[in-house]
Amino acid sequence: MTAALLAGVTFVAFLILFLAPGDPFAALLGGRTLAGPEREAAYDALGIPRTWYGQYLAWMGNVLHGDFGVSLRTGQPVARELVASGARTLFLTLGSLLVTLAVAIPIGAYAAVRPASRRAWALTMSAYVVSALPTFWLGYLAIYVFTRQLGLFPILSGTGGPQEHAWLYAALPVVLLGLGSGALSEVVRYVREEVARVMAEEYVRTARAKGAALWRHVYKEGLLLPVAEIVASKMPFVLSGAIIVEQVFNWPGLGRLAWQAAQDRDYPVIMAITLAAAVVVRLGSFLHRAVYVAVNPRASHE
Amino acid sequence: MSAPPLLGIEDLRTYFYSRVKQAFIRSVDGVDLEVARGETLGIVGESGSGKSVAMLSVMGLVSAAPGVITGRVIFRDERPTELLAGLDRLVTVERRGDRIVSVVKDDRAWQAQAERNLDGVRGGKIAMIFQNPRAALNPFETVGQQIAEAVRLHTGAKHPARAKERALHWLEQVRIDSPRLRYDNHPYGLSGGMCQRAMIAMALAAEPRMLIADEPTTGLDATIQARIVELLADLKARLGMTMVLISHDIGVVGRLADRVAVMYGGRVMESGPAAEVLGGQGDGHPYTGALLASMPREENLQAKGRLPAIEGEVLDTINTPRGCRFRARCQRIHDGVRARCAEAEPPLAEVAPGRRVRCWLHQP
Amino acid sequence: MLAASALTVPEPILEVVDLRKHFAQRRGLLAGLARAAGTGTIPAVDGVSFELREHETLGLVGESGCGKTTTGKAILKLMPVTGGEIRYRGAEITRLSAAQFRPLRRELQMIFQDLDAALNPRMRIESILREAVALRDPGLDAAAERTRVYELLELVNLKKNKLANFPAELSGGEKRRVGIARVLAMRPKLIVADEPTSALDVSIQAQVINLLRDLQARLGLSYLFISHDLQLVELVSHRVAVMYLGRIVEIGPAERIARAPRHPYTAALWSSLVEKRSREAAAGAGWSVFDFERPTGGCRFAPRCPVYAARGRPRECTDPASTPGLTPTGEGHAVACHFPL
Amino acid sequence: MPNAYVQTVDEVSEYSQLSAWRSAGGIDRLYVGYGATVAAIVVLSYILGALKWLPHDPEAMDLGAMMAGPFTGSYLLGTDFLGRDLATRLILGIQAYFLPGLAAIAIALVLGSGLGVAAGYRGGRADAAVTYLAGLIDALPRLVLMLLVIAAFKPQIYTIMIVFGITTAPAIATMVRGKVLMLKSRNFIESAVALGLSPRTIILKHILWYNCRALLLIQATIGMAEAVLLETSLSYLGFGVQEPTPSWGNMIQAGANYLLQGNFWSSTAPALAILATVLGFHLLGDGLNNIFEGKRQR
Repeated sequence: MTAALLAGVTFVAFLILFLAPGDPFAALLGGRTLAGPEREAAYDALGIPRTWYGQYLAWMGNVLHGDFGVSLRTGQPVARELVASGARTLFLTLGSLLVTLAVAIPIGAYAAVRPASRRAWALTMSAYVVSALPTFWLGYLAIYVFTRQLGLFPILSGTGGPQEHAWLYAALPVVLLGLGSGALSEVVRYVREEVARVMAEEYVRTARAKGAALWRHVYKEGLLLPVAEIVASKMPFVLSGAIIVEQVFNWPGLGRLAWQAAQDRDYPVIMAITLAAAVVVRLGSFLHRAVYVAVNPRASHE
Repeated sequence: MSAPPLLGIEDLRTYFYSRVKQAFIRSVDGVDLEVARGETLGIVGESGSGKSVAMLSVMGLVSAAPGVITGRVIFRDERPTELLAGLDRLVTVERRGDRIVSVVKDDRAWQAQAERNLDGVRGGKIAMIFQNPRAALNPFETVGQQIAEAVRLHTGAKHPARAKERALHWLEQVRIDSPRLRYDNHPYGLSGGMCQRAMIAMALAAEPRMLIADEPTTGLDATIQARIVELLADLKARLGMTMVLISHDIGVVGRLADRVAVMYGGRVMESGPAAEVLGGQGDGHPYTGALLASMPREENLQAKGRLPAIEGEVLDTINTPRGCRFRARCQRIHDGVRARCAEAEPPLAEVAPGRRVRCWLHQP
Repeated sequence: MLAASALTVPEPILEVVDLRKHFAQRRGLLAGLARAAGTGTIPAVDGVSFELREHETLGLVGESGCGKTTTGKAILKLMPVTGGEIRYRGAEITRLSAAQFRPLRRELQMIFQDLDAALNPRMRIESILREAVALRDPGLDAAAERTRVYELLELVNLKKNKLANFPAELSGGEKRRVGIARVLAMRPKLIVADEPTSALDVSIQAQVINLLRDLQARLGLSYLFISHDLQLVELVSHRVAVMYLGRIVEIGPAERIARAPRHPYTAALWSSLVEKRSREAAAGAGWSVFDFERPTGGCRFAPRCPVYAARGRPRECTDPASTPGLTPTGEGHAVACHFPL
Repeated sequence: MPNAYVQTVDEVSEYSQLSAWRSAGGIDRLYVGYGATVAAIVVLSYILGALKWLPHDPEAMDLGAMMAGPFTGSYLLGTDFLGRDLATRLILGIQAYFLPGLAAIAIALVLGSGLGVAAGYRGGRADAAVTYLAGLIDALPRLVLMLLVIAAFKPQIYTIMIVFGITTAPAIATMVRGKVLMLKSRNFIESAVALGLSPRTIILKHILWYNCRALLLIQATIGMAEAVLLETSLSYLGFGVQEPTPSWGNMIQAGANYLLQGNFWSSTAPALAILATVLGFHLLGDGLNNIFEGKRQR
C-alpha cells in the first residue's frame, strides 16, 4: 500500500508538471524553448529521455538508487537541500503540532466533561477565534509586537536570526503555527466529540458503578486514539501551513523551498519534496496504526 | 417489625427532561421498595416501566442527564446513609397538581453532592452488574486488571500481587474455566457467558453488602442463561448475598427472587413473596396476571391457538393518565369499579401479610 | 397457524438444497496465515437443506451465531451464497442476477429483527408506506395510494393518526406493525420473519404473534420464522428446524420437536428453559451443556454434548470423516446424530 | 449556575415531536442565526455590487487620504495605502471567495459523496480503490499541489478552488462511507433491497437525501470557512485574486506591509471581516450539527 501510494503521489505530481505548457528543461537549455528535432537533439545531449513517461521512469530509477538529481535553479544536489531545509521544517511543524495538542486537548476534554460550563464555552470560543484569523496577519502582528514594541530583535533579520533571544525568535513561528492555521479549533472539536462519546459508553458506566476513577477508563479510547488519529491526519497539512509561516519569518525551510521551486518549475526539487511529504504522511499513518495496535488488543487480530 | 431493611426507597421519582418534546418523562414516578438483609428482591416489568432507572438512580448513574431525582434512599450498613441527602436544596421544582411543570437545578453542584453521597457506597457497599456484559466491560483492559482494580479500590488488599490473588479467587468463585488464563484475556476474546461471569466476579471482588443485577441474562443464549442463573443461585446460597434482580424475564425472577415487585409506568403495581405473586393464581394485580398469561407457554394458548395478549401499547410516561395507569389495558376492569379507576389512582395496599396490590378490585 | 395444517400435503413453495455460505476472514497479515493453514473461511451456513410448503410456518431455531439469520438472508438473495440451490415454486433462483430477481422480490419479503430497519428515521409513516405502495402498484394516483395505505393500516390494526408521525415517535409495537404493513404492501407470498418479536416486550410480543397468525389465515402466507426462542417457535410453527453452528441438527413437526426431541442439543435447549425457571426441574433434567467451546471435526456439538461425555467420548463423534447427516426417523422427523435419544 | 427545564405542554393536550429547530438549545439557535446573518450579508454584497450601490468606486484612489482611519470624511471604514475606500473593497472582497468557494464545495460534495457511497455501498474492491485514492490525495501536500497547479496553469482563483474541492473530497467520502456503513449495520439498506427498491432509489433518496443531507450541509459550512482562509493564504503568497480586484486576502497582504510601521487599520479591517465570516461558518456548522444530531447542549 505504501509503495503504491508513493508511486501514485509522485506520478500525479509529475503529470501536472508535464501537462503544464512550456518546457521544464528550458533552464537547462539556456532559457530557450526548443521544438521538434532540435529539442530532441538537445535532450539527447543532456541525457534526458524524450517522452514524459520515460522521464518519470528515469527519475524513479534514480530515486531508487538514492539519487534525487540536481536542482535546476541552483545546481545543488537536491538531496542536500532537502535534508537541510527539511530538518528546519520538521522542527517547526512538529513543534507546532505539540503546541496545538498541548492547548487543544485540555480545552476539548474540559468542554466534553462540562458541556454546560461558561468557562468551557469561553475557552472553546477563543480557540475558534484564533483559528479564524489568517496566520500571516497574526505573524505580522507578533513581529510588530516583538520588534517594535518590545524591541527584542531587529525586524526580519534573515536566515540565522540574532544571537540574543534566538530561542524566542525560533519559538515564535512554532507557537504561531501551532495556534493559528485552523488546527486548533479542529482538534478542540474532535477531542470534545470523542471524549463525550466515550464518556457515554457502557463500560464507562460500569467504571462509575464500581467507583473507579473515570479517566483511567476513558483516556485510552477517548484520548490516546483520537490524538494519534489527529497527528496522522494533520501530517498532510503541516507542510502547507509551514509555507506561510516560513515566508513570514524568513525561515529557510521546506515550505519556502517548495514555494520557490513551484515558481521556477524546478521539477527535481518539487518531486523530491512531494516524495518527502508523502513519506512523512505515511509515517504519520504508521504511528497512528502503532498506537492503535498498542492500545487496542483487538487490533492485532483484525 | 423485624430488623430494618438494608435498603429503603421512599417515594423515589426520576424525571428526565426531553428537549425534543419539551416535557418531563416520568420514568420513575413514586416508588417505594425495601430490601431486607440476605433477601433477593426481583423487580419485574416491561421496557419503560422504570425498573432499571429506579436502581440506576439509587446508584447515582443517571445524574448526568438533565432531569431530577427526588425521594429518599436509605442504605443501612453500620449506620444509615441517605444517598439522596442534600440534593433537594439544589433544585426548585414547580408543580401543578401532582405534575412537575418546571425544574430549576444547579447541575454541577447537584452532581458534586451526589458523588459525595455515594463515595464509598457505590461499587464498594453496593455493586452492580449490567446486561450486555461484553460492552459493559472495558475492552482495552484485561478482565483480570478490571477485577483487581475493584479489589484495590474497595478492600484491604492494596498490593498488586495480593489484589491479583484475590481477583483470581473471585474468578474461581464464579466458576469460569481456567481462571489463570482468563485473567489475562481481554473481553473480546471471551464469550458472552464468560464476560458475564467476569463481571459478576468484578462486582463481588469489592465484597459488597448488596448486589444489583440489571438484566443479567438478557441477550445471552438460552443455554448460557441457564448457567448464569445457576451461578447466581449458587452465589446467593453460599455467600448469603443481598440482591436486587431486575429482569423482564419472569422465569429468571421466579427462580432467584424471594420477593417480587411488579412495576408498570414508573410505579410498583404489586409486591410480595415471589411464589405468591408469580404463582399464577390470578388473585393479584390484573397486570401481573396478564403478563404471566402472555408468556409463550403451552398452557397459555387459548382454544383458537392465540396467545392472550395485553391489548394496547406500553404506557406513555409523559402524559400519564389520571387514575390507575393500567386502566386502559386492563382486562378485568368492570362497570362496578370503572368510575373509581378513572378517578383516582389506587394505593399500594396490603391485601395479605407481606403482599401489596395497587388495584381497586382488591379494595373494598 | 396450527389451524392451517391440513390433511393434504401442499406443494413446497420454497426448497433449499445444501445451502452453503462461507464468510471470508478479514484481510490482513493474520488472515493470510489462516488461509495458508486452510481455514481461511468461516462456514456460517454449511449444507442446509429444507423445504417450506404453501401456507406453512417453518420455524428455524438456534442460538446466536448458528447461521439462522444468514440462511434467511441468503434465501432472499441479500448476500451471495457459496454453494447450494434455492428453488422458489420449483424455479432455481440462486443464479438469477439482481435485476432478474427484482420482480420476484415482491413475493418474497423479509421482516427484520431490528425494528428500525424498515423505517427511514427522517420520513413520516405515511411516506414510508406510500413508497412501498407506489413500488408495488406504480400506476396509482394519490387518492388510490392513500386508500391502499389505509387498508394496510387496518390489516395491522394501526390507527390512522400515526401516519403523520416519525418513526422515533412510535412505540416498539407500533414500529413493528408499520414494518409489517410495509412488507404487506408488496402482497408477498412468503415472508422470512427474522426474530420479529425479540425486540418487544412480552405483552406486545403476544399481539404481534397473533397478528402474524391472523395474516397467514387471511392472506395465505407462508412463513420462515427465525428465532432463538424455542418455545415461541414451537407455538407458532407447523414444523421446526433446529440449527447448531451452520447445520440443521434436527427437523420435524413442532409437537415432536417439543415432546420428543431426538438430538441432545434440542433436548439441552428445552432443559435450559426449564432450568432457569425452577431448581427442581433443573436437578431432574440433567441436560446441562458446557459453555461455548470451539467445535472439532465431525459432529460440531460434540465438545458440549452430554451424550458424548456420558458415552465416554466415542470416536465417531469427532471423526471428521463421519459427520452425522440428517437421517429420517419417521413421521417427518429427521435428526443428525450418531446416538439419537 | 442553575439550569431551568420547563414543561411547555399541558397535561392533557396532544404533544408531538417538536421540529428540530424548536427543540434546539438557545445557544445553537444563536449560532445558526449568526451564520445565517453572515450568509445574508454575502448575498447583500452581490446585490449592492450589481446595483453599484457602493459608497465609493473601489478603484478610485484618493492620494490625499491614504491609510485613513475609520470615519475619515466620507470613508466610513477609512482607506488603504492607495487611498481606496476600505468599506467598498470589503463589500466587493466577499465576491472574491464566495462563488469560487461555492464551486469548490460543490466539487467536494459531489465527488466526496460519490466516492463515499461507492466505498460504503459496494464495499470490496470499490472500497479499496476509494481508500487508495483518498490516501493518494491526502499524501499530496495541498498547498504544494496548489502552487504546482498555479505554476503550471494560470494563477486564477477558480483553478485553486478546483484543487481545493478535489483535495477536500476524501474527507467527505470518509464521512459518507461511515454513514452508509452505519445504515448497513442497522439493516436499513438490506431492508430496502429486500423490499425491492432499486439501488438508484436507495442511494439517491434514502442514503444521500434523507440521511446525508445534514452531514453534507455541515461540511459545506466548514468548507466555506476553509475557502476564505485559503484565499487569504494564497493572496499572501501572491497567487490569489490579483490587484486591483479587491479580495480580503490581498487587502490584508497589502496592509500587512504597513503593519510593521504601526499602521494597523488597513490590514486589521479585512482580518476582522475574515474572523467574523470564518467564525460565522464554523458556528453555523456547530449549531446545525447539534440541532440535526439532536445533541443536548446546555
